Amino acid sequence: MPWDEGLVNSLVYDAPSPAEGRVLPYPKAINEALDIALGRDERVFVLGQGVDDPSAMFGCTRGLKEKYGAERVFDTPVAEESMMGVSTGAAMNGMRPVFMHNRPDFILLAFNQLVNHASKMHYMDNGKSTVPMVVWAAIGRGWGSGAQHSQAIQGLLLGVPGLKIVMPSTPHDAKGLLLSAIADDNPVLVFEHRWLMKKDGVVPEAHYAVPLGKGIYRRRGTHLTIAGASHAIELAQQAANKLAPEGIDCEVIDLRTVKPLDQAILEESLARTGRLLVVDTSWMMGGVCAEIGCLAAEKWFHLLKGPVRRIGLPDVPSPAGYALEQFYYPNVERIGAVIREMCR
Amino acid sequence: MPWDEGLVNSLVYDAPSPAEGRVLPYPKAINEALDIALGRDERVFVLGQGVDDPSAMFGCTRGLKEKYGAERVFDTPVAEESMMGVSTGAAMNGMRPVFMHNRPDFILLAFNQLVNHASKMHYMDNGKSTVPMVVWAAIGRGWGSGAQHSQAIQGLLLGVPGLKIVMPSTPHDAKGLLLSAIADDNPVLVFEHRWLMKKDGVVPEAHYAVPLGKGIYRRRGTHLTIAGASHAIELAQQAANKLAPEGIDCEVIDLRTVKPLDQAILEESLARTGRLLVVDTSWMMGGVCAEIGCLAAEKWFHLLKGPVRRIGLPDVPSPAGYALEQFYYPNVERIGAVIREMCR
Amino acid sequence: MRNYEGKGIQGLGAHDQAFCVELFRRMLRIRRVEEEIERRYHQDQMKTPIHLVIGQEATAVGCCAALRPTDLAYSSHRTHGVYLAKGGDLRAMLSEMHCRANGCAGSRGGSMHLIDFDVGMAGTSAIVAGSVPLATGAALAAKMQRADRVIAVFFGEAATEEGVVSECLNFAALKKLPIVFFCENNFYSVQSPMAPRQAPRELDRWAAAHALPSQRVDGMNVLDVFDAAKAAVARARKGGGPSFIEARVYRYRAHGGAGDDSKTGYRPIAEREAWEKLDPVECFYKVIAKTGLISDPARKTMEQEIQEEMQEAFEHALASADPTEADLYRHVYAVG
Amino acid sequence: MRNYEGKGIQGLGAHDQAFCVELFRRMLRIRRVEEEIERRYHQDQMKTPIHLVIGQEATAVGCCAALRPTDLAYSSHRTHGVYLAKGGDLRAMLSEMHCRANGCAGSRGGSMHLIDFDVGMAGTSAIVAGSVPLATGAALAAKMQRADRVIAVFFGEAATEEGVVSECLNFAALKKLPIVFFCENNFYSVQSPMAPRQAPRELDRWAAAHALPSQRVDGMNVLDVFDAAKAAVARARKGGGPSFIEARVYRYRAHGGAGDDSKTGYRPIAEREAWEKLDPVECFYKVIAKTGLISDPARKTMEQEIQEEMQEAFEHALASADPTEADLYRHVYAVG
Ligand SMILES: Cc1ncc(C[n+]2csc(CCOP(=O)(O)OP(=O)(O)O)c2C)c(N)n1
Ligand SMILES: Cc1ncc(C[n+]2csc(CCOP(=O)(O)OP(=O)(O)O)c2C)c(N)n1
Ligand SMILES: [Mg+2]
Ligand SMILES: [Mg+2]
Repeated sequence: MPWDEGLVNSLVYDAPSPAEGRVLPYPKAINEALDIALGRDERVFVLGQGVDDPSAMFGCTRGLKEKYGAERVFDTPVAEESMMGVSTGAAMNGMRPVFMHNRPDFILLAFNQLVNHASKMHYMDNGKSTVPMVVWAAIGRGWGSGAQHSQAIQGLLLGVPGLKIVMPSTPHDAKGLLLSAIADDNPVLVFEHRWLMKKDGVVPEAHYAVPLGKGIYRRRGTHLTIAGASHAIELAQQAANKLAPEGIDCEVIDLRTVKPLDQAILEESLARTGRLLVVDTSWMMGGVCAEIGCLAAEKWFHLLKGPVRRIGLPDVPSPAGYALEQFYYPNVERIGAVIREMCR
Repeated sequence: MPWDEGLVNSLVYDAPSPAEGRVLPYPKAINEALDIALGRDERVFVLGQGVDDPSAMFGCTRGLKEKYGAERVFDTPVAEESMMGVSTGAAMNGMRPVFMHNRPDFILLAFNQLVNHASKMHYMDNGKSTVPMVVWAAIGRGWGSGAQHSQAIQGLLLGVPGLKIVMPSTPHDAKGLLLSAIADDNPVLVFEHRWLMKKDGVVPEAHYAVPLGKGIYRRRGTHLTIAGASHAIELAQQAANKLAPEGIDCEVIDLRTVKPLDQAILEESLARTGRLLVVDTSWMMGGVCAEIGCLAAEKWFHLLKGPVRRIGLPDVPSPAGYALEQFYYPNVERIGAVIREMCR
Repeated sequence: MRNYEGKGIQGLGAHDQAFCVELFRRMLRIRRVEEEIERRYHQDQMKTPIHLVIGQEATAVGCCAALRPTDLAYSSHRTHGVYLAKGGDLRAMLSEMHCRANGCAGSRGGSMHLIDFDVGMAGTSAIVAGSVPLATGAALAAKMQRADRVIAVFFGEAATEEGVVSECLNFAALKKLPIVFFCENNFYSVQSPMAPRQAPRELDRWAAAHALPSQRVDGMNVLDVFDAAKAAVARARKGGGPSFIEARVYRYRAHGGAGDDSKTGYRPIAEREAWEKLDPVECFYKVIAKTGLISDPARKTMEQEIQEEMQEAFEHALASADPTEADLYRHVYAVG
Repeated sequence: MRNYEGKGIQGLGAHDQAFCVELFRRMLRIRRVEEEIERRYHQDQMKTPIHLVIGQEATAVGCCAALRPTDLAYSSHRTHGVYLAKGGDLRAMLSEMHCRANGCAGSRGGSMHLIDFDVGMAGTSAIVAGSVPLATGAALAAKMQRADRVIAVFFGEAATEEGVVSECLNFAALKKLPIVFFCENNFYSVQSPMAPRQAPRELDRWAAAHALPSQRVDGMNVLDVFDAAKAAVARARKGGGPSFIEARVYRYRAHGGAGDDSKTGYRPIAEREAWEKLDPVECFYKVIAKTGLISDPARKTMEQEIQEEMQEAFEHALASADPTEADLYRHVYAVG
């Protein structure tokens, strides 16, 4: 499916500065992280539907089976719930699985093993077992994927204790965060976004780790703080750049992990700007946007100069058709309009 | 398991005023609602593990199989995912299933059918099919139920478009809301709380409907708005009553349904009090507390006189042991302490 | 692999001759529609994923021919064939695939969610095995309503890897539901062959172990499929409960999108070529042509009619209006 | 129902005599611990749900006797028997059940989450079938690590209604994992008999249809259980892959809590009484007593030892400290 052609390529991204690495496509950065992790630690293995097929999970797993063998990089039955449990059980017994999914929608089949088991085994048995497991999926969008193939489910999982949730926005972070996720002793969800898969970026060749739970300023500014992650922060950056000539000076925080959440960077920025816009790739209600908006009202109320705003998806299932998608998904224009309102 | 004895009975509830009905135990109110619904509409049927066994789902289903036959009130295999799909498919084809679960934790096995299917069929097929289905479960707590048997999952589902979520707090509402839920043409989740099952209350005998999406004032006041539902609002009322002699005059809003959410009553109350405390029976993070807190920061910012606060569960799995449970769950004292802080 | 010709040519058995020609016409129509979708796909007018059924026409046509319009069919993501075989409106289908407001799902579904309640095309799911419990629930409803309605649910062999199918087989057998579980075993799940997915089990016997009648048929042979489906549907209608049919088939094209992707190496090209020799459309044509039921000129007319209908439907779709922003917010909840 | 005595009394076969006495001792110990838990439960000191295994002692003991301490056992909610049979620490178990900080799960687990990694009691789940994939994953780890480790997972017959078990059987057979799927069929799920839950299928054949060896044994006969488990464990250890064992048993008490609830009517009291005649503990005692392996005085000593150990463990638990508020926040995440 050409979900990306035309739609994704039309987005203009910041040109990467090649000082600290090679310019790599996003999936290749993930591929390098997996390669390094498999090479460094024989406990690591990669499983998932089609991870060894010619499509190689958007290219992310290309060549890994050939290099590390069919026992460490393998295809699975179409059976998400059991495979999530198998990954959890293997992780509890000395292995470090990376369980890859084409789409987060399929993880909904495995919520029992993920939420009722993986997230709490360590707690339930008083710290005796650990579940060093990565669950990876690429959020879909566009080309008619529709209600069952486009969902971003970070909001559903945000409240579940014991999980970590990573959402990279650059090839650099995709590699460094994945390496951190694999090295982490907890179940870590890594949600990529399909539209980022077309992005190139500067990626150091060696092993490096981007820490979980640490946000980063993508842009410094004084009028308004935009916080979010993944593709949403991409759009936010573009909107911020567009508004700069109008004299609106936005600060953009890429949270990189939404759980744990970097509250320090949010507070620091809000102390400067006093205005908060939260952006997310998923539904606004009860998810990442809601949590950060509530935090502001709870912890940083006296820093706020005006209402918090959030931009994500409305309380509507994802439509399939192209025209409807245009109305459904936030874009640079809509983000820009809200920023203007907030700074008026 | 004597999860309720001693623990629950020690709570003192408002004495019911028997003007408008009989005083009934909570499960009997639910039983009446099911009885009336089965009697009025032959499309209604009740299924779930043990609905026809001697325990009769806390007594809620007692006598119904005898009255309406084994075809309309039936036990199921222990197979939550398929039974959720079967209920959905039956609902799409002219039936009105009420699918009952002992505990919400078991609904996590059925998230694929609930979230990927039931919630969106009506949208996906452009309104052609409807899913008039009720999914009922009783939130556990206490007596060592622990991490896999005590979860309140309304926060995980709040963001899912197409669902409704009902959380009664009195026998009166349990009956009236369940009748509304069964009459609704959408998938409606009804989350009871086990600690309410021991409560008595005034329940009119005839059919009546408590509307979905409408909150109610349980207490009028001017200093502070407490909003929540289910057992949390029970605690909040007690805290409010306790603080009244100190001159702290709380308004208590029982939301009754957390999706759709009655924003009008919240705004009305906040316009009066300017202070908001949100209480919930589940994790505070990314759930009902977060959504309402964020709404306040977003829509009612200029009404707020101070920070929003939330009281729910910390970002920790439910422990099993009694001592740990005392630290884990909010109680009247802790709610009272927060109210005092807010009104200082 | 069984040989379609070997069996079919020995005669059409007791099958009505006009019915045989009609089966051929239905398969041919699906084939031509699929080919046209494929031909046009690269124009990017159909902004929807596609899962072509070319090579698998006999299963949908054979099974749906055993159903009445009031019976219901449920399908997986690979839904074009079932939709058309069940009598679904071609125009509404193509409008849906062109994301138009008058699509059969108002452009909210896309190609994986083709429905047409008027003819009993009742539901699909883009989630593997997702429609199996929905169909089982429809069968429960039919039984409770004492309706004279049988349900058939189509799914791929990968769906049997999802535990929910085991659950549904048990429940349907338990309640003796009027349902036919129709498994199209094309040996692949996307680009994954059977070996990394299923232990060497026999799917028909695996199903039978859930206590229901189960049988394997040659899915390239429309009459074999029809006969098996007819028996299963009749049993269901009489209150005899569910059945399972494993039909072995092959898809000629890539899992999704246009064209074949065998050259990427996940399956032998020779394998596809061998299956193409058993082509459900052309082999059946030979059978009915040999027995004199159809002539080359008659086929030509048939082809022409299909072309005309199809081109008109494409044009209609292309000329139709897009949904509006207001449409986006419709039907999140049912009101009433 | 098969008769335990009928088979056993004909001799103990090739089984080592001391081993037979040890099997008896283990069953007796579990029985006595369970009875004591039951006796004390109404004092409300154990603020935890309980799922007694009285009547089902032979399965845990027979199967775990076929395992080494380095092999792993996983269990369901009904975990007391497996925990003790696998060698779990009785004091830590009773502390857990009394919600004490020194419980085997630090009071975070309760009675359904008894673990003791030192002896290979590796995990449980309060979710029906929940530990089956965990155990399958443990078997995958053992295979990948080329460890000489076999996994046994215990679950009730209701777990086979959850599709995930079908998924796990397929995966284990596919990967030839060193695991024994041990199904304790006690014919009830809480207060639900088989009839409303399972179509009339044979569980052992249902499992076999997933392409793995499967067998039914008399779960009231500890030697039958041991023999079947031994063969399955040996096969797994040799790389021969998984097996399924269905052991038919009966629980004498209510699904949860103390006492029997048969009088509520969900099962015939005569049914329980008939099964009690096959009692795994007392019937086996008769067998080994008859063959002279044990005498009444020796049993008395054994009972005494068990009593002493048990009472000391209860006292230890009751004297232990509660967890603190700081404990609540520990181990949400693993650090390091
Ligand atoms: C639960 C789930 N997991 C994975 C997928 C991705 N997926 C889409 S189609 C498909 C192949 C299914 O194969 P099969 O059921 O045999 O049907 P076929 O495509 O061969 O007709 C897969 C794995 C999905 N849609 N749903
Ligand atoms: C997924 C799930 N559904 C329902 C329950 C409630 N439940 C607890 S134990 C039990 C009975 C299970 O029966 P079986 O597996 O046969 O084990 P037994 O209790 O007979 O040993 C049920 C249904 C649960 N714990 N998990
Ligand atoms: Mg297939
Ligand atoms: Mg049982």
